[in-house]
Amino acid sequence: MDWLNAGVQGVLLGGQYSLLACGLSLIFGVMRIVNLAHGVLAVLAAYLSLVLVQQGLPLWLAVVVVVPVFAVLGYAVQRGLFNPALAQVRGSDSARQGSRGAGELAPLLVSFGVAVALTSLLQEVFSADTRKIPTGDLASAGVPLGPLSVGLLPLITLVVAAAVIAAVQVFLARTATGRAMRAVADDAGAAAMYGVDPRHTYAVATALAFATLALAGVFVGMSTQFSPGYGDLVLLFAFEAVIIGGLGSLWGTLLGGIVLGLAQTIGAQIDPQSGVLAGHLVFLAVLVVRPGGLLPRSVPA
Amino acid sequence: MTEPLLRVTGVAKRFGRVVTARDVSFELSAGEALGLVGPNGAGKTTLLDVVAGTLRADAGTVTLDGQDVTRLGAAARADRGVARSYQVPRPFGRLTVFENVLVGASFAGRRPGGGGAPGGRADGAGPAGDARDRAWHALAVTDLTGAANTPSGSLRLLDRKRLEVARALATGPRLLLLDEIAGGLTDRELPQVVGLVRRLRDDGVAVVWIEHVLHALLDVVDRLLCLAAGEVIAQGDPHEVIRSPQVVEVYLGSTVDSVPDSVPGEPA
Amino acid sequence: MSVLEVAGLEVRYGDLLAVDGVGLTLAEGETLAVLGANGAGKSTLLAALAGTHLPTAGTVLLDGDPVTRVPAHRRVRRGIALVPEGRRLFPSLTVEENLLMGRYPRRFGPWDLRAVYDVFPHVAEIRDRRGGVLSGGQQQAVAIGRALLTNPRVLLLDEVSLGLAPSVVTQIYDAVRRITAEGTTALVVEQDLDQALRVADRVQCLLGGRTVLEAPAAGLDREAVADAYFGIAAAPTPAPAPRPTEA
Amino acid sequence: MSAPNTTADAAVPAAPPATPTVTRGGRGSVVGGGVLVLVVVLLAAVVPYVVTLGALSSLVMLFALVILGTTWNLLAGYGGMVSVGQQAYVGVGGYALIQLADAVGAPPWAAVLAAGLVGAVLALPTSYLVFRLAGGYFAIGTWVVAEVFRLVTMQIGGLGGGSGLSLSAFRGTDRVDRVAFVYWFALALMVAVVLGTYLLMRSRVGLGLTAIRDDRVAASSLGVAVDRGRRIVYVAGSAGAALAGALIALSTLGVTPGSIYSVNWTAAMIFIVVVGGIGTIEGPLVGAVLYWALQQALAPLGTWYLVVLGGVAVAVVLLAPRGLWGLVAGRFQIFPTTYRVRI
Repeated sequence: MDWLNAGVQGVLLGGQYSLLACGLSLIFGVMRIVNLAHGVLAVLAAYLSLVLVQQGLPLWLAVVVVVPVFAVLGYAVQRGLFNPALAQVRGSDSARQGSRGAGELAPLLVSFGVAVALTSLLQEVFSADTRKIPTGDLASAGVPLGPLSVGLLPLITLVVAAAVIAAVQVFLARTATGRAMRAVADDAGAAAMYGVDPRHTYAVATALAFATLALAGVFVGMSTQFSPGYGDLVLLFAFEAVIIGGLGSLWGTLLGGIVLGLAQTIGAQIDPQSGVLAGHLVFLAVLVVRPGGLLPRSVPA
Repeated sequence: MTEPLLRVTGVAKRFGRVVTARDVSFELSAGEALGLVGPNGAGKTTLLDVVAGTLRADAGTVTLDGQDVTRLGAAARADRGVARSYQVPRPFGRLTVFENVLVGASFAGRRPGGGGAPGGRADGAGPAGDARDRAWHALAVTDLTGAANTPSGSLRLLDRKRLEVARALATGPRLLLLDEIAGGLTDRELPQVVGLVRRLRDDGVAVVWIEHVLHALLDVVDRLLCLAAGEVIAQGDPHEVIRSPQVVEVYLGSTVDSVPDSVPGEPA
Repeated sequence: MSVLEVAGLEVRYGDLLAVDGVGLTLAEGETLAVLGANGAGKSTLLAALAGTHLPTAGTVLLDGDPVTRVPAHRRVRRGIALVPEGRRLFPSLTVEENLLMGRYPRRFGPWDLRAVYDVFPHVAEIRDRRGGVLSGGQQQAVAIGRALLTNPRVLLLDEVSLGLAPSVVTQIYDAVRRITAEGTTALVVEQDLDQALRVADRVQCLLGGRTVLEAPAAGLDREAVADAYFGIAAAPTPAPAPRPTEA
Repeated sequence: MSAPNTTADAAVPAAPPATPTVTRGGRGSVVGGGVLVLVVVLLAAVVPYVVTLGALSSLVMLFALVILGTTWNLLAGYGGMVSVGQQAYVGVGGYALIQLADAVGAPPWAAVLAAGLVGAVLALPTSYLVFRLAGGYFAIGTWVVAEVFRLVTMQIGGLGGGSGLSLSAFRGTDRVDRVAFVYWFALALMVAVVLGTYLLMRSRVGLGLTAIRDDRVAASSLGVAVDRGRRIVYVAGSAGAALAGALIALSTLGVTPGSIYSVNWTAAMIFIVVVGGIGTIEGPLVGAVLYWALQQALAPLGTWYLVVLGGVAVAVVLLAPRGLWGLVAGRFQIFPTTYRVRI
């Protein structure tokens, strides 16, 4: 019974991780940037919604405000920071001129600088105390499922995660902009020949990623005690979900999140102190046994 | 009968559905120069990569001095005397010209059977003197001594191409693989490169040279091998190969009635 | 008025002068073949025309308007479409999605999906396959179709025959002939002299980045082309201009 | 066939008979090196007698930061590997020191050196795991490994769980003697690490590493064993981080898993290297001094120095990617690793 419960909780927890991982996967898939600020940005979104809720806004309205704000932020971050960093990568590729620069490391270093600065800033503004977004009854509400009681909030999170991933997938597959995004990911130069402005397309992708990230951040804030430093864990969990699932596959990311959630809850069932560690170990095991992830993309990029 | 220096047997390589080498075989002895021609996409550079060890063939074998090196990587083959230049020069942009060549002189040829002398010691003293001598000699042969202290990232094209060759030479190669070292050079620069390759061959180095500048190639090579779509379509005497109907067809199209019959620049 | 007018074009890669003062004109409905061996500067010329690599000197006029420095993604919206060397399909997109990328610049006209499938019937059969798993000939057909869907004023074709079996080349050029016969203005860069001559009205031959031969396609002296092409004659027939000193 | 050497070869015209003198460094590096020696002498012989014990302890932190920056630069600047998980080895070093000094009873100096060795020993198998990841994924992958190190440390009995360990080897030692010992030892260790890095980069191995950094493929076709080179760098860099971790534990007299395994150590390394100048030996020195000074100056304001440093690092990457050293000194080298030929 406990094991069954752990399994169900793991799957539900996986919903949160997949939602968190979706944006990380998207940004990497389109422009090969690993955004190390991903976690702290989710925490920022949680703080923003917390502030709005404390100002008296209903939670749903806070989400309606925070998500578009993050989309705009994502567009700006891409144009202002990541695109210039990417230009350095290209520069180091083509010219091979000898400026001792960061070269291909530039986007990584830039995002890391943002991550550390933002984490410390949050700490100064909100202190290191843990917070939680008040949700009234929602946090404790449960749905009976056979012999078990399943938390309503985790269930909603899982459903939202699946819906967001499906929506992003449809957007990528069916719309002209989504097609352009995949084209840019394949070959930015060739995409430009067909009227796609890579810099703008990258920014749209980041805007989308930031929007999903903000949504994920709000769900984290509702279900977990978070603090500025919690962004580090968020980043690691999101990253592990992406790698376990397989690079470049959003459905893989959903699966990866669930596997990670299962590993953590089942690990915690074995030893209450070892949940997170068990997740890390499963991740490392996947790395050793199946470096391509569980659902690797069929066509290599 | 002695074993040829290089023996390539039945090499095949494909990328996804694209076949870039299909059952390619040839041999090469010391002091022999082989020209490699064919239209774009014929698989010439792939073949060079397979011989150099930067790519692993799907099938077939590569032997050096009768020793099977098919499964060895590029560094190990460099140790055994294989050196190559890249079509698009790949200098170590943040090192000077001399340092670039010193890399070649310091690392390759350290195993038994390798061509060069031991390169130096891994101590604070840096590469030993004989590595420096070899590096300097390679610069001298390629006429680059004047640019020794120039950062290689700021070299002009001819010098970058020379540097490719110098770096390869500094390894003390027995087999030199050259990928389009003449393309893009001016009419005045071309003879210098041609002269260099000929000297090397005369010194006993085996050379495989991919080149589109045909008259440069025909000045030097002893044999010509023409690839098309990954297959050897002609091999042998350079002037016969270049006039053979198959070669003319892949270059100019199927039904050309006139063939260039004046090919100047007979090798000495 | 010419659709495309190029004067004094000079393109460099670093310090390599790849195109050295080339000029050309292309009248409405005309097809020009640019010939030359590898390294002659053909692909670089096309890159400069398509805006993927900007020239250091010279002008490119499209319908009389200068587009010399317009970046590629805006140039295709003005009506210059390139079928690049190596096709450069998007490997993770399906064939139909690759074609639909041609509609991204939002230039609508006679060329739509149906028209492309009419010219390349076999492409319709593989519309759901990914770009990364096609044969060379299939890729080439999709690449041409993708460019046609931009309904270009000028279609630039780079080395269509590259790496294809002779029979496939013939099929592709049959299609190109149909396309140009319908009035599409085209510039064809080609190594395969025969195929180029099947579609071209005029021929321009490059060697070392310079024009060494210009002639109508009809009644062309093949020996002259071959000489110019290989540059085998020690000194190319037209005396080369003194080379600008390179710093 | 041997390589054509200095033998007079008729086919090779104009080949000079002998290699001209190759020099490494010039007057600039002699002067710069002299200044550095003077600084070290001052730090060793004068500073301890004129500043407070508190200042000496904070200088120990500076020396640890120099070690951290120098060794991370080895990874990223020469090996092209951005690890965000070097805190794994900082933590291992800290815990190893306390275990070796207290449980085994080794003298503190030996325990520090042995802690570095422990870091190297753990780094070797870890490299086989993390080398499966490339670029950005290598970065987070190393971070996960660091988390595993931290969590496992907390699980091992006898390591104090979440509250860590404190060092008791100095119990009974006079505070002045202890601080003075730690100070001089840290100074010596820093000098040794910087000099060792310099000698490594000056050697044939260093030349190969620089070649790998610029072009991996070309390096391997010239006989440079790329994988082995990267592994050497990873192990050496991790040993350095462990040494620094041991010093930190020695100076603060204890470790907690939360602080000694904190990602902020790696943040410090990254800022030091990026702001100072990546891929140079001088850059991390400049960066460490700047980091330390900012930390000292802004310490009363909490973690604002990290906000400032994060912003500065982003600006440096985008606007002056060669860092402060590159900006100020150009091609000048105090530690000459380059070769100049006297023609």
